Amino acid sequence: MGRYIIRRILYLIVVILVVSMITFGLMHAIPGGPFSREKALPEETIKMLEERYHLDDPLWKQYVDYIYNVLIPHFSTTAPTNSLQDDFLVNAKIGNVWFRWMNFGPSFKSRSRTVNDIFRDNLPISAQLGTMALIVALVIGMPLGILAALKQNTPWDYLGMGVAILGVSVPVIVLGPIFVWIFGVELKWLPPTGWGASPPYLLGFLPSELGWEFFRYAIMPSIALGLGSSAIIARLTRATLLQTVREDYIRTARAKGLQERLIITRHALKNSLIPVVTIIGPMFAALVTGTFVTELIFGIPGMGKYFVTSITNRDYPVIMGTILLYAVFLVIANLFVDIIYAYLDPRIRYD
Amino acid sequence: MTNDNVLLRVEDLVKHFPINQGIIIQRQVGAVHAVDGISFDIHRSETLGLVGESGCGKSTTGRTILQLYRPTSGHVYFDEIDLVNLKGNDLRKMRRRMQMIFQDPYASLNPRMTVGEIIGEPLVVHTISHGKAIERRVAELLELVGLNPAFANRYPHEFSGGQRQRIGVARALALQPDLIVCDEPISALDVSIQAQVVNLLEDLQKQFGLTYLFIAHDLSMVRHISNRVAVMYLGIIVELAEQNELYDNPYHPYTQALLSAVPIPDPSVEDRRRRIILEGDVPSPVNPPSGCRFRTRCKFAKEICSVEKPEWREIQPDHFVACHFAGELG
Amino acid sequence: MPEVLLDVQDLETQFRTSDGIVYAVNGVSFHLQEGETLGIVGESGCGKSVTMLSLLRLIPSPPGKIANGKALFLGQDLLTISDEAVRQIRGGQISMIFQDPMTSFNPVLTIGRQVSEPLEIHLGMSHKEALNRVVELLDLVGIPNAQDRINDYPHQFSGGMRQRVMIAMALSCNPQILIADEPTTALDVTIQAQIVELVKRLRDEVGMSVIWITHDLGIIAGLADRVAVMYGGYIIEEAPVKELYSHPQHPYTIGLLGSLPRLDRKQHHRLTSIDGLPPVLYEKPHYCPFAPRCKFAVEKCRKENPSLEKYDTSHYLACWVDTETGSER
Amino acid sequence: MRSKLFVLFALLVSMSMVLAACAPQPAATPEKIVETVIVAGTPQTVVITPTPEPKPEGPKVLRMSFGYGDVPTLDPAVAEDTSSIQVINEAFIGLTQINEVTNLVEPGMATAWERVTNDDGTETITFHLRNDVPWVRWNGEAVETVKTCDGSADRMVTASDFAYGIQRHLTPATASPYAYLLGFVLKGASDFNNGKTDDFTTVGVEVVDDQTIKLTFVAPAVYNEQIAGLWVARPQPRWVIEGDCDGAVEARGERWTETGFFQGYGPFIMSEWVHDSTLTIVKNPFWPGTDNIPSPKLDQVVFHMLDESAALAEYEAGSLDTAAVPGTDLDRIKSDPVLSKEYYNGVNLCSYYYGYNTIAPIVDDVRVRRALSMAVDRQSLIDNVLKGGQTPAQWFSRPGLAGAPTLEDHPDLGIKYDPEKAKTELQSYLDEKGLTADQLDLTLMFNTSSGHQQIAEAIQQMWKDTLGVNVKLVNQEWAVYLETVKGANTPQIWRMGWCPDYPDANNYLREVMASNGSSNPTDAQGKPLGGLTWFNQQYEDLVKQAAVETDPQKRVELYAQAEQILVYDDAAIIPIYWYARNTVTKPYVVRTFGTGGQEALEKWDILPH
Repeated sequence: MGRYIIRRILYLIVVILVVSMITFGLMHAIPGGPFSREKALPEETIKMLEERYHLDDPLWKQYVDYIYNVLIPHFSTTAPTNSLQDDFLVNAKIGNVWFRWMNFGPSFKSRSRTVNDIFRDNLPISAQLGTMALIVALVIGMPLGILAALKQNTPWDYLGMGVAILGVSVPVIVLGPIFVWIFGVELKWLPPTGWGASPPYLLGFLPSELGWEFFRYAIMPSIALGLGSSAIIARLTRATLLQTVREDYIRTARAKGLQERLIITRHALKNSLIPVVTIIGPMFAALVTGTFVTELIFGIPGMGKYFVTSITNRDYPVIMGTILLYAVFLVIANLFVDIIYAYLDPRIRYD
Repeated sequence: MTNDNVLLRVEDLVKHFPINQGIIIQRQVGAVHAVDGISFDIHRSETLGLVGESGCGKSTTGRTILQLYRPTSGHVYFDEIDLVNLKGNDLRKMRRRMQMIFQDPYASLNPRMTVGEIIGEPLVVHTISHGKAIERRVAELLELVGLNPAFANRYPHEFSGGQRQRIGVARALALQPDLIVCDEPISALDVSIQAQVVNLLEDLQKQFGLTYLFIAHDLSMVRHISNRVAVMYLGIIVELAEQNELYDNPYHPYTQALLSAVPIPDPSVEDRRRRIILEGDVPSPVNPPSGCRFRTRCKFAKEICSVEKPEWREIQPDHFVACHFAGELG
Repeated sequence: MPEVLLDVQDLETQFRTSDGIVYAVNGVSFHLQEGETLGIVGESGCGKSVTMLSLLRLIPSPPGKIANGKALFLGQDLLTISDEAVRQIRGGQISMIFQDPMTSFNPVLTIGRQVSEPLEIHLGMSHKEALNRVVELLDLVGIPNAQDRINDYPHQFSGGMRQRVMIAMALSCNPQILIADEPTTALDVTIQAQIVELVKRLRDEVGMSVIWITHDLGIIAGLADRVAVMYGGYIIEEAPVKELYSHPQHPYTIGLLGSLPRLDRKQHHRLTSIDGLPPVLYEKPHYCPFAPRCKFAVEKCRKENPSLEKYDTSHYLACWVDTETGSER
Repeated sequence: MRSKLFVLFALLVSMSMVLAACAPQPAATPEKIVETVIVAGTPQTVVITPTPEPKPEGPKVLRMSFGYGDVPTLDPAVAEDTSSIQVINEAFIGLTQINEVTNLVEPGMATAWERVTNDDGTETITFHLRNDVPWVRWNGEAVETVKTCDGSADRMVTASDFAYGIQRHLTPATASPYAYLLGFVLKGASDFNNGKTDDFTTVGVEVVDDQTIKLTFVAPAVYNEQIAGLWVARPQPRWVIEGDCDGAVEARGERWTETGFFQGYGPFIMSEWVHDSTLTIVKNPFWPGTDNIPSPKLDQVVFHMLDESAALAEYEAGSLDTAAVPGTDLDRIKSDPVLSKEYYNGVNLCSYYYGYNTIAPIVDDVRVRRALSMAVDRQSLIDNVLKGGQTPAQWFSRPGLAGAPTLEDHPDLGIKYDPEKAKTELQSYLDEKGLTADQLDLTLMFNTSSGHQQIAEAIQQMWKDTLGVNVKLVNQEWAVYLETVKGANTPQIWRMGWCPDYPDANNYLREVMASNGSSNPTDAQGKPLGGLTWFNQQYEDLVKQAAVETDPQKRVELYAQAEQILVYDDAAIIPIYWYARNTVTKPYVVRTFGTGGQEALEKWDILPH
């Protein structure tokens, strides 16, 4: 297993290199640059800006510099400065040497922030929202799917699957404003917008206070965001459970005289979880990063919008940072899935 | 010794599947010794039966002969041409003369192609015929294997297992091959259908002078269809003889055990039979036992069996066996 | 006269499919005596497995449905007693082993967990007691190092070993009836021999009755006391094993035996194949289901369905034709 | 048309006076205050109905929205967007101040200034600064003054701070996107900014003493006073940016605008900036309060960074005190009995227009350009598509800007919807070319957005109905679109909009439309590159002349002539509409409505409610 994890981490580096190269190439290939303005900037100004951000270097050098700044650990004896060009995600003092790693560069758009600032301030919120949404998706989706499967072709099944279809077909962009309107504006039960946690975060990503105040803000967006996923999980759970209960070993369990309850809980559920676990990895990555619309509707200061606005702004470091983040996230999420796999299914062993 | 009558000669054929491991650079840490040095030949218009239990390497042998797997070492002479050294077009030309029928008639037919397309495909690939000529040939082949030529436009799922196997036979016959490797062609079929397919194969052999390598685990059926039979165990052939000779005078203890294990559909016979029950399972082909492969399950095994590889010897005219004590055992 | 353990009468089972109702079992009657081994032979789809699953009410429902019949086990009808009562019998007094020992075990639970379940349910053992018993049982069926292997998962066993485990599990509660549903079909011939020997030995030691379902007439020949041949959801012939093999009367039985090559025979004769395909019955046939493939079929065969009648002492037959003369009976 | 004419300059100029009238009577019964305000010669009646309810006095916190997305910066040296400038305007007062409603120049940090035209044609303005404004910071609990290194005194805002601010802004390494604005007017600024010299003394900035600064401009233009007061020429705390007092004050570099480091001196000071979420400014008690920049009545303003729809929901839920109304909600707001009373429709100094590539086939003929322009029924577009109380645009420079013509003075200036004349013009072209209208191959391009799409489709239909012309619509993503429009492959007709950097017609007619304007780019030799691809010597002369004309009346006439060339004689653009702002404000908020995109929050108040 350890060997497998090491291999996956090395694989991650390959992913980063490939993804960064493709992104870098595409980003510079599309027309329009970070300094395109409605009111065109004078050539001299653009030159100044390009010099500042080293955009006047040859592309290969820009790429190599970028990879050097992001991937290669730096060691220095001087303390980190406040410069935006000198912001590393990892700063550790070992003896009197500073170990510094992952400098994603300054944002072009937010002139006093770096990509790392965005990771530090906004990513935790997206992670919190994504986690809550995933919990919602699982808490709603799995019981619904199990219920529908066990009561196949009964009103329970139709109800569950009806809810699931609704969840898939009503997107956040429709559901969100309805939630805001009903629970935020009309009933005033919950705040229409905002997020109940702000920096600094516990361990860098957890809300420092996990109280009612946090959940008051989190409930609506988590449900709005998680409902679509819960529908997917419900349908998948139903399908796999229905398939599992037709397996030979379920028949064997019945032939042994096992009680129905035991058959479902002990024999069927764990097996039917395996495909569900498979989609949880990419789903979590999508829930954390693909939250642009949810953030917009619920006014959540998360990371999702940077995936969209960085591209319209041609904010190169943010584009690179967000896309690499997504790639890393996806690989790590899938690694976790693999580990859970190995736990759920003894036939799977990695080495 | 050259024999004009030999169509296929296999010499010291070895096929190992490497087992790789490593974090970035994969290095080979072992190999599955699927086929570990076998030699035999097949005469024209003959059926050679190749029997053995699952995992013994009999299917790999068939595929390696057809160069679907490239052998690790050894030679496969087809009409005195060594297939192992052939590449590209030359190999393609030779492949036309060798076809295969697979075990699973469900999995081996592309579900999105019509039966006509499946049977006609080899003709198109090898640019044998075009357009109408293909249609005519497909109809002819369907008729030959006992299917209605009008079925050419149907899809595999519309057929039963036996019919699908007939389609597989028709596809194999399309290029008028000399050799057909039948890889467990009947084991997925119902009892009453098995006989249909076997009879068809026999009829076709008579009609076209086909040569078969018939791979199966069903010893009764192998005995029925084969002229000579080779018994495989863990990557090697342990015994090879003319069918009646092998069944009447098995020399190798494994052959003896195998034959005794086959039930005979006759209670009066069954009552009188003495079974040789082998202990345990077949060892792993990754680490095959030293010396004689069978020694771990052989009740006659002696010191020498673990030390020395038994010689492949002709114990009777045209009866070969690989056992140190063949002929000395009760 | 030995006691009749199981008496099945007029069992009918149907499946609702997208193509219509499939009539899988169409009025099957048989009985099983104490200490007896009954072989049930037939090709895939003939209804032999469905019959066994039906009488233990293991047919998935929907789509399956037991439409008619009785299955009297020690006087109580398995088809009408409560779910709880039939559950108590399953794995206790009547247990089953299945064809594919790979898929019939739960891949994510240990062997110890799975084999101990019947002991806990039917004998009320604690998990620990049950595990001790499991080790004994695995020893009994010839699993080496049983103590170490109870924590292994099914995929860590070879096919033959898995089937031994399956047998250990089936026998754990000393059943009166063991139903073996093609238990050796997926195994190699030498392993098959091991398993057959094992079941024979245990049967004789425990004294249980066995119903052995198979498509292989060879296995049954050396194993069963009595054989029933099924076709199209019916038993079409039933006789003591020697009688059946020496004097088969039904054209299907005759064809089946003729289509088998014999290892102990030299002659290179052509196999007598049965033309056509086994039927899938979308309606309950009002004629002999074998008639379309039968070379003896006469007019009556295509009009009326023969019922299973006494042909000779303890030889029963469902056929209108005398195969020796070729004339209507 | 005329009957429908809106009274454009109907603005609440002297809200502060109104406040003065009602502030002393917090518990008064509802009262109607009628104030007549005269702006640019237009009388307008303003009615305010405060409904005060007694409530224990707490801190007065105003909550409003900035729109979605983080505030890009609070650094005057690099700011370029309205939200950044809004905060900067409250924290750093310029030498001069532009009234948020009238857009007239008022005193800022300079109480008085003198303009002198030099012999070389340049102009020097001597500004006399206040001496009573200390630098302040938020210490986490309260606003405190910033002390000098020895701690003995407050750091006061001085002329040197202004000089430093200008220098930092112009320094090439700062890479300010707006440095060119100073470069355009301030003597020597362009060369310094372009790195031709690194000697700041060559720039027309001279610190005479702590309270006096002299700025020298390239020419005596009217807008010199405006630009001198803009965010491009504001002080920045050098000691925070670069460090001071022998390291006792740590250098924060570009991060000096973050929470905890930020310093300012205006009526409000930033106390907390939660990126992408909220930005809070608090009252600076040390701001002395002047006639036009009073000491704030609000204690705190919280800006939420919310999408317009989300902000409106918060407003309706009572969590925001004012919010913009998105177009999709206008009908609902207007028909709601409560919200309609809180609704306000006013001026926003922006223009929406279509430009022509005047050398592209077909539209290279002025008759076609004029015909298409006259065929646009602007009022119908506003009534049926926009629905936000916008004004049909007859020309480009939005009335309300200094120097811009007004509809009152120039009712017939420019171009209007005239289907008959449009048909005649086009027919003349078609006859000459021997073509029919449906043979004309025309393309209109806009940047991808549903709003632009709707407008383009409506105008496409108008062209079809009136002229029988089929115009293809094409859209592109914003940054790609900018390249396309301003490059060699400029489409025949393209969309653009403009809001002022500083409220003067020069910022429109010269900086956008004249040769090498932002919509009419040229290369270094003056050869047109794209956009309008248009050059008219007479137009160039007019806008240059107007820039230095000091007589306001004459100046307007010059711009009027230039507009006539731009939109009618040469018809290089199709002016479409002048923007409006749509806002809802809670009845307990006393406020003014800025027209140039900025609010003077120091003039606002919250009544007990």
